[in-house]
Amino acid sequence: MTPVETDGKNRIGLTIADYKGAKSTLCPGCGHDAITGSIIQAAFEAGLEPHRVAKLSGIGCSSKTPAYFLGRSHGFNAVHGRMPSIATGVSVANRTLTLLGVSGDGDTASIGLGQFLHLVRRNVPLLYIVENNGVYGLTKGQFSATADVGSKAKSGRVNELMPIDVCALAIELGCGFVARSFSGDPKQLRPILKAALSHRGTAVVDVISPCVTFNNHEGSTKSYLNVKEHDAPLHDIFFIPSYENIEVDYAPGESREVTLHDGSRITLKKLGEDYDPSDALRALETIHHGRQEDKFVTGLLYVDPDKEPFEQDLRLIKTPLASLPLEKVRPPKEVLDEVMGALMTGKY
Amino acid sequence: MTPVETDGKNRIGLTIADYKGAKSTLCPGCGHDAITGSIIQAAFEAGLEPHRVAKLSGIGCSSKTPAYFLGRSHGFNAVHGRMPSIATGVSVANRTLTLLGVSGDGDTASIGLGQFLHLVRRNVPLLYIVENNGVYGLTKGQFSATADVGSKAKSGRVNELMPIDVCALAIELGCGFVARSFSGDPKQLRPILKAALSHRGTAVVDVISPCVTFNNHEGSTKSYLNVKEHDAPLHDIFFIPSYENIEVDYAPGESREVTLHDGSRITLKKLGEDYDPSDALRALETIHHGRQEDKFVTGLLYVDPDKEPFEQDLRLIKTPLASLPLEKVRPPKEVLDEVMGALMTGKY
Amino acid sequence: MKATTNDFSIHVATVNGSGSQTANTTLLRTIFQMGVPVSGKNLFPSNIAGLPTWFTIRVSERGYLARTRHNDVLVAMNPETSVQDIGAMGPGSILILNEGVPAPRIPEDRTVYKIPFNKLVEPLVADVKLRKLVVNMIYVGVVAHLLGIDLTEVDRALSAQLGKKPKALDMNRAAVRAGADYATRNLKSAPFRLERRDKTEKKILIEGNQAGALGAMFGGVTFLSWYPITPSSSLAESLMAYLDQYRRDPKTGEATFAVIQAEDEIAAIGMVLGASWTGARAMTTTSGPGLSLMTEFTGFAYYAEIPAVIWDIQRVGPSTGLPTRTSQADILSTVFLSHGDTKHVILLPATVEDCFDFGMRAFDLAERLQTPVFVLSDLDLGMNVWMSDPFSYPDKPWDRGKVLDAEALAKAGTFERYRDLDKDGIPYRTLPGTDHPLAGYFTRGSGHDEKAKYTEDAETYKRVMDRLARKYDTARSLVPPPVIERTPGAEIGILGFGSSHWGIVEARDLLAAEGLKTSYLLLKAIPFTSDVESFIKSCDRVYVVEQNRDAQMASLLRMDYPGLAMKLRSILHYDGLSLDAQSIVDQVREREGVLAR
Amino acid sequence: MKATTNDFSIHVATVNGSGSQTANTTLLRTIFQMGVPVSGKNLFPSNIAGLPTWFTIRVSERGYLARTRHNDVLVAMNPETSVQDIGAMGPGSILILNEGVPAPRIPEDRTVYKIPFNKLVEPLVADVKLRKLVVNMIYVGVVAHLLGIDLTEVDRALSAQLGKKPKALDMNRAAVRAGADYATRNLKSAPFRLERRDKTEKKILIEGNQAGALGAMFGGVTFLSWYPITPSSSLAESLMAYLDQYRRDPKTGEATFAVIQAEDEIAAIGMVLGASWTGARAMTTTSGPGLSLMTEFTGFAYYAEIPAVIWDIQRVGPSTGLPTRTSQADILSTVFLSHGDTKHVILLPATVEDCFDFGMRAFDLAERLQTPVFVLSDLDLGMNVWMSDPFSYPDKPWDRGKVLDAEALAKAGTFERYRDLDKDGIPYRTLPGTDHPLAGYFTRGSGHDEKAKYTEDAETYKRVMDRLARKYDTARSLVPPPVIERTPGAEIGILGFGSSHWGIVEARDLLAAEGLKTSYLLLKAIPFTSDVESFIKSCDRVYVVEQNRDAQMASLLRMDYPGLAMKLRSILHYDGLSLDAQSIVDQVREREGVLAR
Ligand SMILES: Cc1ncc(C[n+]2csc(CCOP(=O)(O)OP(=O)(O)O)c2C)c(N)n1
Ligand SMILES: Cc1ncc(C[n+]2csc(CCOP(=O)(O)OP(=O)(O)O)c2C)c(N)n1
Ligand code: SF4
Ligand code: SF4
Ligand SMILES: [Mg+2]
Ligand SMILES: [Mg+2]
Repeated sequence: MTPVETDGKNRIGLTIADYKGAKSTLCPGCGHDAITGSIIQAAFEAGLEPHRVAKLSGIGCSSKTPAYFLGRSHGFNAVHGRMPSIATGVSVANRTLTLLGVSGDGDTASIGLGQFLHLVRRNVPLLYIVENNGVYGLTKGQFSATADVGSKAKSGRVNELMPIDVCALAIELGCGFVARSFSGDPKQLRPILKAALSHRGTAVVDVISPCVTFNNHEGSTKSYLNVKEHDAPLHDIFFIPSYENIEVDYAPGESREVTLHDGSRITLKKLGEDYDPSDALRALETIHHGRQEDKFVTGLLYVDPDKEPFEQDLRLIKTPLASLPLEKVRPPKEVLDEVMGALMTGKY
Repeated sequence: MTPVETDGKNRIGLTIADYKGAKSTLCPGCGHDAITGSIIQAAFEAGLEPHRVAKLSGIGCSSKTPAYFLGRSHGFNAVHGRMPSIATGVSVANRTLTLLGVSGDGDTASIGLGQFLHLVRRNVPLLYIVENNGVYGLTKGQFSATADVGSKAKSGRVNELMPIDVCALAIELGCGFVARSFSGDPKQLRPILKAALSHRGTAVVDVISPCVTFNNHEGSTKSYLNVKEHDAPLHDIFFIPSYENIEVDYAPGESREVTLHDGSRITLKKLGEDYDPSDALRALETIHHGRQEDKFVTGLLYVDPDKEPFEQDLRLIKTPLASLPLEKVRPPKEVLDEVMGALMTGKY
Repeated sequence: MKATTNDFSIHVATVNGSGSQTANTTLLRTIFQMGVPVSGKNLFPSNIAGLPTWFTIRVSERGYLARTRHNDVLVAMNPETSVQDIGAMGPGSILILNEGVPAPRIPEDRTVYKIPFNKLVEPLVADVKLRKLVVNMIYVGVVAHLLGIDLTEVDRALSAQLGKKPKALDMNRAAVRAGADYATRNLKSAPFRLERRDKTEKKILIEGNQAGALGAMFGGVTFLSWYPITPSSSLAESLMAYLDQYRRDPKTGEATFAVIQAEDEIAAIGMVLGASWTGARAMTTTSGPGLSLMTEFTGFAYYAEIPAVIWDIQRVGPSTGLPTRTSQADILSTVFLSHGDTKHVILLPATVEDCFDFGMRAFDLAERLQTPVFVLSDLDLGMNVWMSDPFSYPDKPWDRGKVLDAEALAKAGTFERYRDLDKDGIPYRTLPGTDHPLAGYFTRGSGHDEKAKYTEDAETYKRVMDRLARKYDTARSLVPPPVIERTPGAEIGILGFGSSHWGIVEARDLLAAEGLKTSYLLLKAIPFTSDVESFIKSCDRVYVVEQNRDAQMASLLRMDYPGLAMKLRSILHYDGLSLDAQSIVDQVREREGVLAR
Repeated sequence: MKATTNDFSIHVATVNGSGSQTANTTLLRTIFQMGVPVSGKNLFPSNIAGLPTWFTIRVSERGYLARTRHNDVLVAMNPETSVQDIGAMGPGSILILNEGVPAPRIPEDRTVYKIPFNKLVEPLVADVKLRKLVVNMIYVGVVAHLLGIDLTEVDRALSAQLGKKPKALDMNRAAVRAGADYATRNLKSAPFRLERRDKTEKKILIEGNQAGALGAMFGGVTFLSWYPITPSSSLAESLMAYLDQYRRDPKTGEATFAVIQAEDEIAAIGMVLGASWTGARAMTTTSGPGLSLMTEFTGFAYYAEIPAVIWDIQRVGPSTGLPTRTSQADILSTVFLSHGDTKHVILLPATVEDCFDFGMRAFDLAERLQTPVFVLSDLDLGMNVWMSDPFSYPDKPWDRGKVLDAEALAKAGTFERYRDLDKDGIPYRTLPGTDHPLAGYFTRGSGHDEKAKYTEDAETYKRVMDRLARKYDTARSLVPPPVIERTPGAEIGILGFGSSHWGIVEARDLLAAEGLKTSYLLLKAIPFTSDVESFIKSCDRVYVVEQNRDAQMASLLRMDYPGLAMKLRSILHYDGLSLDAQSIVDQVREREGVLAR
């Protein structure tokens, strides 16, 4: 069910090359590069118009990656941990843009935790990807706040603090789209990214992304080996964009379907026990139990397609604020006269 | 079961007056003043030694209150939203102190959210009280991040964003003692405060505390009237300090008992259905349902008496760092010689 | 002894939250209606209710609006401060004393009027709580009578204010009457009179923050993100009110603006940068502590070259300081806000007209220069009531600066974000969403070249930094120039800015009256324009008047003009009270070796 | 042509993460072992692997440690930069070129040695990945041979380094041999020689951050809270390593210190303030962006008077800037860090000995002055390898400042937190937990009186601010004084600080050789001590050398000494590369009108 035509062009006539960016300067084998690959593929398949996309990030190896995809789009590499506030401004200033945010676990769960949670609370429309490796890569391997209990650093130090689970927090803050995946599983990651891009509010996707240089050793819980071993997918995920009406039929009870606001659909094919992603408490429970059992539960954890996005609270005019002409935003002379008149009566 | 002797002195021979502070400058009727009263009473009954207590706060009407109790103790009125980091430093520098932190909903859930959650994650030993009125009192009544959906401000604006629930977040971050109460219910609040003071890790107590000046009107969900109406206590709470061995006996199944690390006990007398405060998921569920039903669920939401406090992760020496003498902290000349010797071989 | 007419100040001492606000406003408006220039200053505590607060009304036929050191009429309602308040009275002043309120021995040359306020209010209102409020209206009546104000004038002011609430109106009317009647029956006439004039015709009364909000609206603001903090909140809140009224579709309720109350100031400035990078006219309002939190992001905006308008309504620091007192002590920390070689552009409004004007102009400058522009107002200017000529509608369209749209890109055929094509240090930018393959670029706070590509190359880094310095020089020719008043034969120059202006204006007259001629430069912006240098050159010595301890503006001038450094002398005022003329006069006298008389 | 002995620099161009570090260190140590003064500078990118990186070894019999503009020996391993690297070679230099790496036309007066590194490594190592690492050791062998270094010296250095890993040792030994053998067989001798001396005996090699960490440990640090950021992380991390080794009970593992990796810099400084308020010796380490985030809290600490030690290892700004390049551009923003009249104390280490010394002293000063003390080091000093005399054990105990314990309180019978009893502006404090009824007080960033009680009183506020200014003056007499070298008959003065010291030392010799005599002041702290003024006075003109664009230190000097403002001339260097002597010489020459030869 990929929308790519035989000539290697997508529905708006662009090739995969049109979605690539500069050459990566990350370490060979870095999980982040794999995610970049999935983002490029997802954006290509979704047929995003590059000029309508704004790429946003904070600081870190992960936050460098927006330079490596969608080279034609505007990009904003903010300061450490503050991408959410930038994103909020961008989204509100031009509601027609598609926002694609990339952050790291340090960027999001340490310095950026407050902004991240307030972004989620406002339900600012964007795809927020956390490239989660449990360490500070760019500063050479200190623990981040998502490091698992008992995980050993290269230095030999062992982390004793509980990991912050960005998915659980996002759900607690009422996020309408929360998923977790693994950089090494593009088959699962791509449909999740495409679905997230179709969601009309904040979509949080936590992608476990091993740091081959500082956190891929024996004893690290976020090494490729360990993640592969403990990856516990909830379901197989397929995404059907609105402009396609493919019918997928599974034996009854074998799968679930979620229809997003733009008409596109997510199909979840059962793996083991049935999982209902519309139940927030169930999702939290699943995450908690997963942690107790040292499992990385991946898949679509929670979805609520109908949550009202931020611009609706603001009752924004349809035209992007950024493109309003002067006459729309400077009231006429009469208004000033009216105000001055009132002030002349001493009514300040 | 109050440990006050007939002569109005507590077990360390102090009177209630010894636990009072400066005259309050808050608005007459402010919920915060009622909480101050309960703190004074609890500290008096618990027989805290004033000089062993450090009072901490951020900025706000609520954060002013430490000046109004325990006048003999050291106090630290930090900058807005940053009391948690101050508390962490104080606690680690002198592990023998009892830390009593007071914050507001703006101070904790808006500007301070990141620091608050990281404090909880580290399990820094202190009683952290959130005096929660859903508004910024000191800046004259803007919505805070704990304002309930649909609550109306004096200005007439209606809050559309979901409230941040500090208790739910604290539980998600693994806090070992989480309770909610109401400034107007000292009978419930005092035992909670005393129990929290006996807990050896971070204890979060969210106290709904109406702002009579800016958030006590018709349409506000945090007005005295509305909170009284929707207050839904989970149980009756009694606290028995370690130094007393009173036996309270209820008909079996009528109550639960929790023993804290210092040997003191919390007795929870059933009200309606039985509630098990040792089940984190159950606690989250209760909070979620409460919100859906517009109820303020109060009582001891979650407790885990055995959680390891921060100083244990740090493997701190018993003596407070603050009182270590020079010879304990300046290694002898031999050490410097050893280090220099190595560096002379060019091994830097 | 002859009565002083239309030249005195009234000082009312009460507690906050006691409803004295309405009474004071009524007095102020009454005087304004009578055509006599007037200003009002509110000295309030940093809490919500029950602490001492003072309201001062300056009546000045000559139009002086600054604070006066001594007050002529004191209304002492607050027992907590009455002794101190009365002690501060000047010779020849009069005291309206709430009976039962403690008072020290009062010298002969002061006139005392004891008023049984509580007795007078009892028959008027049954409800005890209500009495607390209404009692204030009684002193309005007393003052009105003593100053010879016709009660119909007070009535007009009252109804203009409470028109919509007939019950309240009647009650307050009655209170005013009660006060006036008591005064008529028991008090001898006072040495101060108010007489009708026509000097306030076509004038307005307004607070600086309100003026700034109006400016922002007419400047076409589309995005405001803020976090509440005194004394800046009223700017954001009056802007919200104006926008709701004039920038929403009356039918659909759709807004041509967005206002976001951020979770803190870091988020507020972050949202502003995101929005203005995208093409919105974005601003934030804050005060000291908030500004300190914006440090990292403003350095980013300087280097990545993103417009932003940041209002700092200065209050007394350091740290939390005195949140409800006025100051001008954020100059140096703001010019150098953030690490590295960061330098910012600052506007310095002195009047409510400046607030309105800069409210618009700050956007033009920020977008033209592609850098944050700070408007440093202060509590005195922002939260007090000022008389002014009405503001005039902008005669120019806005300036959105160097923005290339798809068409322009097609025409140019090439685009480099940070190329200095015009040799003024200002590059061109594009907005996200621009439908042209050349439009996209990558904004970052790390090292970048003219194409906005990442680089660590030493030469390139230096080149970009040198261009930014060039841009800062360009700013000198774009920021509002100072207002200069040269006095023939004056050796002394006075250099001031912001709310100090009003004290200086009055001080210069006083000095002139003593034969000390002064020229005057009212500074409106940083970086300094060329005429600042020439002004200092043209004077023998220049007194730099500022409301801070560390002579911050004088320090900046010394940095920029080492050759003139020795000409600068500092006149400092930093106790949190707005600057009065006498303080300036005294210090100039002293330095000039003139004996105080 | 005769060979130059013990006076040249070796420049190795590779990519980071390729293991060249070991090779370069081996070379460095070999030379050091041979008794010849040496320094090593690492120029690395802001990423983890695969980008260009350069290591430069300066060999100088006369002990010059600064960077040289041109290098004498270039080892060109990196095809990405080889053309540029080779282009930058100076006349008479030699090039060791990795066969197959692109090269431009090379002038006659350079000597080229083409080496088939990849061919040479093949027989040595089977594993392809391993080859990438080992190949670097081959150039060590080549260089050794060309410089006439006995391979046994290299062996010694190698085993000192890899002693514990016999397999690695053998492999690397073999690689060195292979390089040397190839050179012996194929290369003509080079114009540079290394000869044994005894000038490094009893000397140490160390990085500034490591020295600072040692200082902190011997200064008795008990609390470190930090957030990782280049180039400051290595200070925190080597401190952690030293503390684990020397400040933990070997049996119980109990620590006499706490290290907390905070969630960000706001939390880091907050924890430091909480800890030192409680009585710990607390510090944090950061760089530009982190410092900007500490703005609000440091203003609080200034006003509430809480000790804190803050290390800022300066990197290139503004904003994220060039995280792996060196700079001195945080001066002004740090002195005025935070709104209101805030002024900070700054220490300026110039040598690794200063780093060690200030590592201790900063605590004494912070606790004595009860204020934050900033140690402004930089990447060049902090992260590069310096030769130095060994550090000497402190001969004094620590100074914990004016702290009253229960006994002292009992004796005094009274305690007021902010009373200036000693007229030096420094009050007394008590620590929480002090068992005396007088001990408790309330710390706040809002207005307070001598008793630490809340107040908004104008006079009291002013009194406290004036005392803080007095305290800042007291600091002048407590901070480390400058090191002054007066040259008889010199009209010119040079004023520098921090890592610029090394370039200046060399530049002065070069200038002297041309007959330009200079006196020198090495500034160690802000605020300035009285001898700074007298030094400037004593010179006809003073060149202020600094590594920033905006002449930040010169600006501060002009603010403090308006009368001397015209004597100051700026020599600026701000491309992120550490300062070399020639850049200073050229600029002085130019200003002095001396023709460059
Ligand atoms: C204010 C600030 N503090 C610290 C840093 C240094 N820093 C750069 S990246 C980083 C952490 C990155 O970790 P993460 O977000 O997990 O990204 P990763 O490199 O692991 O992908 C830090 C601390 C900074 N750039 N800015
Ligand atoms: C950095 C900073 N921003 C803003 C303020 C202004 N301010 C003071 S108190 C406050 C909010 C207090 O709200 P809350 O914490 O709920 O306390 P409450 O007054 O409601 O008890 C704000 C925004 C400040 N002091 N510092
Ligand atoms: S350091 Fe880790 S996170 Fe960074 S690029 Fe290398 S592998 Fe990726
Ligand atoms: S404003 Fe509200 S919160 Fe503040 S003191 Fe008054 S009632 Fe309490
Ligand atoms: Mg990471
Ligand atoms: Mg509140």
